[in-house]
Amino acid sequence: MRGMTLIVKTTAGFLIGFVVLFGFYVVLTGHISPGGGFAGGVVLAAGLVLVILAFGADTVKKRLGHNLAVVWESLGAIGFLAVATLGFAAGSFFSQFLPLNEGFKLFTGGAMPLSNIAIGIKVGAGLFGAFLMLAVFRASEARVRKGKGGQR
Amino acid sequence: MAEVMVPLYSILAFMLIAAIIAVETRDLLSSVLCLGAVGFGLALVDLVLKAPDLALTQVVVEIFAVVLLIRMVVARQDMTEENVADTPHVALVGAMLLVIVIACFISFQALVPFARPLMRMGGAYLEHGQTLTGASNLVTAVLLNFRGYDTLGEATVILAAVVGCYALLRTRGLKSDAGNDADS
Amino acid sequence: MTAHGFLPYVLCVLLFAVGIYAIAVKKNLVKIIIGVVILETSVNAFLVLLGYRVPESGDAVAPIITPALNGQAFLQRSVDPVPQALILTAIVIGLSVVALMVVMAVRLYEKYGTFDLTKIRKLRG
Amino acid sequence: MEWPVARLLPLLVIIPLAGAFLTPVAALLKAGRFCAVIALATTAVLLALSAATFAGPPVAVAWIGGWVGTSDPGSVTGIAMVCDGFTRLMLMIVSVVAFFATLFSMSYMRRYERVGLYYALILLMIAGMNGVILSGDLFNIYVFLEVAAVASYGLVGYGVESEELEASFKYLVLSAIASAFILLGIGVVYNLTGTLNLAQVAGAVRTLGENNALWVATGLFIAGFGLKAAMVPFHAWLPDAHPSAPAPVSAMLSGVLIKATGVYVLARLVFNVLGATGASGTLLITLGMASMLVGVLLAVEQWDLKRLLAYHSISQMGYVVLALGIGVEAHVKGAYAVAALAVFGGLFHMMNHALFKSLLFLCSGSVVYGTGTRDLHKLGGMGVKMPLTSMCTRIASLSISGVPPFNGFFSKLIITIAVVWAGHPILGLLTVLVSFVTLLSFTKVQRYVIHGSVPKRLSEVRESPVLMGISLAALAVMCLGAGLLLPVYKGTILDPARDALLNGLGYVTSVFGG
Repeated sequence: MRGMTLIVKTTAGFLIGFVVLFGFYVVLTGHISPGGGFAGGVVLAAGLVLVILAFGADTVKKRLGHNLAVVWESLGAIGFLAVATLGFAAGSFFSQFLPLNEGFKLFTGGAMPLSNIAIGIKVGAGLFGAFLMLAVFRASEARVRKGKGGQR
Repeated sequence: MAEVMVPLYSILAFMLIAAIIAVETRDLLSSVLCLGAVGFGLALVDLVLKAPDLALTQVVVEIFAVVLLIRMVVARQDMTEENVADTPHVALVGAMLLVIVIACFISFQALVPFARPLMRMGGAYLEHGQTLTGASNLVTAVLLNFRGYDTLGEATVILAAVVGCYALLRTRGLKSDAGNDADS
Repeated sequence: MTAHGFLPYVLCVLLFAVGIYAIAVKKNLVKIIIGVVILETSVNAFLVLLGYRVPESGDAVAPIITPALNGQAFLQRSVDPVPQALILTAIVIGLSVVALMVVMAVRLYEKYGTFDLTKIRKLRG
Repeated sequence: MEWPVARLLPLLVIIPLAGAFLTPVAALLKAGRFCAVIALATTAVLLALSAATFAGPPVAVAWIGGWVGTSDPGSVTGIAMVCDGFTRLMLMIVSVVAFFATLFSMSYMRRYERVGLYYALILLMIAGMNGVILSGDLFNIYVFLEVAAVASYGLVGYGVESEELEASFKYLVLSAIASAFILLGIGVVYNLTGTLNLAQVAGAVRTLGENNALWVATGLFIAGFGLKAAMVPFHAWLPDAHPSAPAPVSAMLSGVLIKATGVYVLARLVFNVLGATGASGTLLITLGMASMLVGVLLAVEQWDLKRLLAYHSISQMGYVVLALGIGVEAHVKGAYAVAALAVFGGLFHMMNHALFKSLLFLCSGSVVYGTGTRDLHKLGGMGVKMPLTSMCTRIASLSISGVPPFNGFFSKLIITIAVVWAGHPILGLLTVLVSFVTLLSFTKVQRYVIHGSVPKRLSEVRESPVLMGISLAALAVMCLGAGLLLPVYKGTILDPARDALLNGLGYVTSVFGG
């Protein structure tokens, strides 16, 4: 799939910044307002999916490579597990090891913002990677179908 | 009580109708779009029932799922479904479902009534949540602190699904020449 | 007890039944995926109903403490946060399952060129 | 000095998770061998850890996040990890089968593309099962159930041929229905008791008494976990899914997954959480008997080796559920000696089934590895060509058919005695009959695989590599040992498991103490 028209590409390029910004906002403020790592991660993934839809899967894969998505996904998972395991070292699994800082500010909630960031990265990279793989697979399938019986 | 019941019943009825249309329409694309309507109905229910976190997540997840399904349906040859199950099979399934629904109708009267939850576990989280965790969004406090272990499991489910997707999207399962195991 | 106490629950069970019906009767991969999504939606709706409450005085509020509303007043009006946390988990699990199903359906389409189960199923049942 | 077992419990989940998170990265660095080593090391550590849990107090509880709950559900309660006798038995079963299946995979999986993903999924499945077994929280059980299930969907379709994808899709759909049932049941229980902690639920159920909605919850759980355990009206997916997976995965699925995510949770909920009732006992007996009969009758006509084994899994799990159902019934009636014997027989048979069924699936994998086919018509004479595999197949076949010196005989004997003692002589006769038909069916396997003349196209077949041989031999020895050494290990492994189940709603005091 080669992507859509110039109008779509321009609009998508304009929108993607806002979508990603909103994703980060949702991830970072998860502990004081609605949202959190999951919602924010899915927003991030949706923004990247917009890029795939507008510019075509092959282009995106060439520029980014889906291996990058797996690495980020695993890093996010390891990060979250690390936050949990640091708690394990500090007392019991998942116990808090950072000061709580009463109040409604960004830096409250102990290790919760850290967990949120790790989850956001993980979910965003994971869903983006899965969608990219699917889109690339679809593209290669279409090529095979067009060149009937073409050996791969 | 009444002011929440009217929108709640109408949204639930809307979801039900949208679901039936999604199941019964023969055109697959319309069917997927109706499914999106069901999901957005759930987001509205979340808003009415004071669950903004859920509404936000539900909307973005629904968008993602519908985009995924549209991508899957569009540009593949058969857009409409042709075959349906035979009548006795449908009748059997219908009868079983009727039994389930009637059983639930009778026994759900023994549930703790709607809008009067016990809130034993939840009440304790509400009362001590902010002092114990420092988060003012108590859903996040439950999700990442009191029940953070569940969230670890959930993150693991996504990882498992993504790894599963990668595994299933390999072009070949077995190596073409089984004798050669140079780069495994 | 009035009918309002359990009718919303029964509506969710009806939605559940529609999902099961789609899975059991329809012979198309896309319809089966749709059935599974409806099933998940209905269970999530059931869970979110469990957490809502109408307080003795005033309106219900979301379980987010704000400087304007905290302490006892908040405690008496907030809805239950636990089912909401459960549904957040369940939604994401549902999304992963749907993604996996879509991948399988796409693979099956590539093998057979159709979503129609009667043409796909070599296996019985 | 008291061994701090409670501190160790989270490690049983953390370690496989860490391994699973690392393997995709290792796979990207083109280090497939390294993935296998990570997986093997992880399972070895898990084996050691689950052995270490036996050194602790009878019931060890770890509260995650340090939110220690009390028997009052209105206190701030975190998620608990509970390790009692039943948990230890299951942990041991899972760890043993997982270790040998992984060892077997190191040779077997070499011919597959991109094995790094395979090991990641295997580790995720193990983490999911350990999570389910250790969990003391209803929703947490659901989450880890999904971890194990989602990982197994990818594994069943790992060969990405059309047949495997179909089986995987069918398995996924039915499993998703099961999960929906379970989640609905969890919702009902949360509504009725206001808590999710199993022990607190048990305490609340005690005060709740008769309640229609609780019946619906029990029904939903039996349907959901019955689907996961492939009990008979819900068995349609198993004979497709289990044979389609690569052999070590089939061994894991049949050997431990249907037990850890199906029968274990069902037994835990029925006995310890929702309370044993006469109706749930009758339901379990009916399900168990139907699975036993239908499974074995369908197995007789199979000519696909792995499919035949899969149908026998349904039948053998029928024995376990039947025994547990008899246990529930006798427990409600107050016949505690009968209940103890029946539950003991059920748990013993569950352990034995894990050993011999994983051995059988690994043997079939070894046969497929050597010959490339699993059609009984096309096989023959493996007794000459693959002596070790044939020997192990023989031992496992005799075990599953209940022939005396092997473990299957003792557990089936105990179950039959318990069934007759509980006043069901006809059911007792049926268990013996089903065992006889199983023997017939496995005589067919021996006749067509081990004996007979070697077909011409299989004349080049050689014995499988040494790593596969080691895991086969070790499991075969354990099959023999589990039967003969029963009096030696009974007191440490099986008796505490039985007592934990029969404790009933006393679960709440054993978790919170006092």
